[in-house]
Amino acid sequence: MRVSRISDLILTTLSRFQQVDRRIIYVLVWILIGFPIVAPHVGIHLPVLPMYPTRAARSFFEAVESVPNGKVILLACDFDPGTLGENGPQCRSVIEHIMRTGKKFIIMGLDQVGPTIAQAYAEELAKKYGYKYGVDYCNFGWITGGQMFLERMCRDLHAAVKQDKAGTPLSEIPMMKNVRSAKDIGLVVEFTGSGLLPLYIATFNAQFGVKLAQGCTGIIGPEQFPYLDTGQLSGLLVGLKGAAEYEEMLNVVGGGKRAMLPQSAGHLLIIILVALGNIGMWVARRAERR
Amino acid sequence: MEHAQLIHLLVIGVVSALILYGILSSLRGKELFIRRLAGIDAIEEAVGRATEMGRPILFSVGLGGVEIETFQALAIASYVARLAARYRNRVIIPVIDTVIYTIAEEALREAYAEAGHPEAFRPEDVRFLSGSQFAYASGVIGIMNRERVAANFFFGPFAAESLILAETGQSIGAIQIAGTASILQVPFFIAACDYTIIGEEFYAASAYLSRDPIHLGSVVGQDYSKIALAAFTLAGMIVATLATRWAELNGLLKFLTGGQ
Amino acid sequence: MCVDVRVVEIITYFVAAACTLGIYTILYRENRLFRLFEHIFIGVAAGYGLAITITEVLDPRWFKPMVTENATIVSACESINGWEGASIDRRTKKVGEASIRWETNKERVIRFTNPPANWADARYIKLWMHSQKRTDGSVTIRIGTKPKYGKPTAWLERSFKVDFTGWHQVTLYLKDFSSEGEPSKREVFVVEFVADDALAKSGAVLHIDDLRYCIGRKWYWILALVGGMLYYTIFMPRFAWMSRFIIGVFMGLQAGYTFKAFVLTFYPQIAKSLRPIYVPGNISMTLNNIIFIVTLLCVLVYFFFTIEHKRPTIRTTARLGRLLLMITFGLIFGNTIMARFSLFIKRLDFLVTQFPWLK
Amino acid sequence: MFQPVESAILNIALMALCVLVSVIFLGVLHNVPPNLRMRVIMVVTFIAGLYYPLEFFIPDGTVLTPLRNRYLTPFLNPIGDAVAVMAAFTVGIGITNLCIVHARNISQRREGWGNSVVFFISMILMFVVTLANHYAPNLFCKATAEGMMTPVQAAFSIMFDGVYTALNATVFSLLAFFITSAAYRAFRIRTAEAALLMAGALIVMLGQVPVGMWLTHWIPDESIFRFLRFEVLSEWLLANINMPAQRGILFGVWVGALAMALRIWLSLERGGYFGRQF
Repeated sequence: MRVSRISDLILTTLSRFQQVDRRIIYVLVWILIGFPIVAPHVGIHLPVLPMYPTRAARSFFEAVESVPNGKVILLACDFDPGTLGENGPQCRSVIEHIMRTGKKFIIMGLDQVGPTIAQAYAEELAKKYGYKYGVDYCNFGWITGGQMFLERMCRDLHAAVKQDKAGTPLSEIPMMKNVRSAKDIGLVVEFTGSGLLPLYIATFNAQFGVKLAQGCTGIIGPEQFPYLDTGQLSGLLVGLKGAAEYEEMLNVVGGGKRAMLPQSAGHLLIIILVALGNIGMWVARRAERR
Repeated sequence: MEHAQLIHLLVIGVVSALILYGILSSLRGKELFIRRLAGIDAIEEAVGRATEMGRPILFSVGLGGVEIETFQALAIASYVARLAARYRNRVIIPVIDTVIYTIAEEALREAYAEAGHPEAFRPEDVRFLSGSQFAYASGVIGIMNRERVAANFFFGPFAAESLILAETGQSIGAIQIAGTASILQVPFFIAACDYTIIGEEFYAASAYLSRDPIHLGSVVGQDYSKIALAAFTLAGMIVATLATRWAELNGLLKFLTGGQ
Repeated sequence: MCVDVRVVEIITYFVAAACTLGIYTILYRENRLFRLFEHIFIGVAAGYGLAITITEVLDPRWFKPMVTENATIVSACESINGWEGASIDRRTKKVGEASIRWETNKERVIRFTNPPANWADARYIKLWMHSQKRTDGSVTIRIGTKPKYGKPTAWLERSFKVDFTGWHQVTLYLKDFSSEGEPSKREVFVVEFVADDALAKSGAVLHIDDLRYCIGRKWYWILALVGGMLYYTIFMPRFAWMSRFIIGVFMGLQAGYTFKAFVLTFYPQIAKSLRPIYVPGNISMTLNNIIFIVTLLCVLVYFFFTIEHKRPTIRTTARLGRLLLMITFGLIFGNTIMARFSLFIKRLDFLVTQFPWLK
Repeated sequence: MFQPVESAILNIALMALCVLVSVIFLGVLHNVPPNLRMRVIMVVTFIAGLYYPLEFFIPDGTVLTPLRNRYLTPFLNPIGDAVAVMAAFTVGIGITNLCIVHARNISQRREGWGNSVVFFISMILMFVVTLANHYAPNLFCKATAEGMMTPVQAAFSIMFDGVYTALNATVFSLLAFFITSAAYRAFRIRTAEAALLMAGALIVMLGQVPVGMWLTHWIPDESIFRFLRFEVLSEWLLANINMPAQRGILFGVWVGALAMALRIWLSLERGGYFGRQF
């Protein structure tokens, strides 16, 4: 008698899980994601989780490594503050990698904010690797004009981009002396949260045969896999995880790897909620059948 | 690729010709069949339910700017508006693009007039909310809550705001139907809406709704085109397979792929 | 009057924090606070949208080309950089802080070696020239363009008389220039000023300032205003057809562009689907490619509208297509979660790490 | 014919002439029978639709090549600009609509009219501040020492970073909550379809976070069971199921878009807005 009452109690409790109030879920999201973020600031130390790089990320890494020394890498930072959380760490670790290999690079962006942020990363890392603005890297800033402009850039970089972000004419930037068109660009790396890749594919890749690699947000990741498959993309970092993988290959701890803990907590929350929801549904159904 | 290759011209020529052939044969009075599309059948039901409850309908064309997908979405909006106008129910169309605002206004006014109730049209029901994606989203969820809409339609190109709209609609208990060619947003609509029209179904929807011979013929032509494209792909795969054995075929393969 | 950046940062932080928390109240339920911030958001977005339409589109791409001469500065003559044979003079000047001084009796030729390369759109050159005395001599401007395929440098040249005193603005139309060789206006690399014998003999000292080439005022851009205004006729039923006129143009362009986009965006997807079904010696790739084509075909069959899903082969294939689509949507869903959490993490991160007294 | 001019006066004269000619043209068109007007619009739509295909599709190396190069390709940029400018003029329509709605709220003292006042204040403030920041950032004082800002820059920073960006990012971040509740509700094993939706999502989720990778990291990377590791499995699924499935959808979507484009181009579209007699 008592046993059945207890089991009834358990069953009704379980069946309630099929309709958890939205607000309870929201509170759980707050707590589980909030805690790992606040904790380091109040002196609680949490572990860094290990990462396992995927093939797409490894080929990205190799694409950067294999750029010939005479050519430059073009970093197209087409992201805005909205996707900074994902594109930022990717961009930072790629810049660190480029600096480690001693290659030259150019920052630009089809968005206003991206190049500014990338420049901040570059300046910060430049101290560590002894990079000098104008000699080892430069920043074209915000590029407007879309595909037509990119096409012009491929043909004649100096005619399309007259000056860098600070207003210095390209002719006065030492590293630009040998960089005149798409021929002198060994790799274009795009960081974005929107579907701008076709612009680069239609210009740099399709018309001028420049390799492309992309760091994209998780949401547009699956849309980019076809390009990876077709070889239009030579490497792909997807979302924060991509950044974490890159950091793992570079052996540094950055924004990507640090975010893995709240991310894991959030993902686990969903998995547990889904499991509970299903259990609740089964239990309720069985109760109905009886 | 600055300009098209011959193969592109051929493929686009064949596809266009097949579509036009479909339209022509339909205009000549050929009987055409379109299979049932579940989500579209539900449109009428949703409009009916909103009317029963005496609450308005919201039709979002998403981030639609001046592009083909938005025109298609507006064609469906017209249909929904005509249904609603018959019962003098309101359809609220919040838009993000000013050019589309003008077209949507016209379309809605037209729909009410066609349904014989031009007086039921309220110009302020077509609302330009903002040109900014998330300001638009916050505006739409505001409208959903304040106007207590009973049915939501999301048709057109969508991006991240899809789930913001659909979850809010879900939480206020509205019946929701979505249709988009933005593949990445389909899963969220599936999760939060009652019916979701996927990919090309969205383009076939107006034919299904209007039964207009041109649209029906167009859908038939689209099917022919897809068969042609699938056959082309299969043939190309066979060529690619044979090319692994006979290298002479690589030239043909290169022609087929447009030199890529 | 100026403000400390630190103070601005603190204010910005608290304003941003208020906005953030205000919006999050919607998670509990719709309420007055959310409504307030919703209206602020729509207002701010409208104001910003209007402002950047003016600053980013209408002003630079419409108004300026229409009313200004669309000049490109060849040399502002503010520094000696790029000039050969001349010196800088900070006392005699017309525009800015300095001009280029040219003693014609000492140097017959001066040149500027750092001009913008692309003069394709240029229609005329403008420059200010100063001469202390009237002379019989003349100056020849020579625009040098890069040699191609081993040919010698090609030139565009034109001379004008120095028969003025004081500052004088010289305007020279490029169509009046005579050419030597085959000059390419896209690859200009030097601009030369050559004094003839009479000028050199007269010993005149010339000053050059603000050398620029211009396209001219593009009056026809006013048509864009006419076109844009046609949209507004939508509010006047009698003239509403005019809006259809302009919308018709837009729709036509867009429809035409779809053909181009089909090739640029979609065709590569077909092209790269042409993979070998059997890859000799690579079982996993063969398998992947077979799965690839099967999935593709199943999904395609699902989207056939004119075939009723009755025949078992069609029904099974279409059903399989639908199931594969569902897996795909699940994959996309799962793949998106991380990005969405990142957004919230970033917001929290902002609230925590940017807190002014914690930084 | 369309040559830029040097003289400012000639410029204004030609602009006036342009307006005059357009007005006459529209006036004439206004007075022809609606039927003919519709024909004219159809023809205009058709001609506008010809531009991109002709520019793009006329193949290289034919008799037509010089035609393409000299007459069509150079117009790519100007046409893009013209479209952008004309669309930019419509911004006023949107703002007018917003203002009418909110002014009506205020004048009729409708519920929540205070919010409409807030709308006007924030719109005007943002508009003025953004313009000022662009055209006259040093309005009240010149940018001076390091660590100082002019009042205009300060106001813009507060309005842009403090309000606009913050609101944008926050509304976007609501998705973190909504995606959790949507997953919880949608991933129920009711049907095979829902089960597959859930399975796909769970595998990818586990493949993304270290926790999931840790669950299967004991499977050796070199063994034939490698594909059972979550990250490998999700990568494989994304590349080999997701990709062709998406491509399959794309086939239909693009054919559908092309069909719609054809119908609009040839003015075959009917119903609602499109089929109206005017």
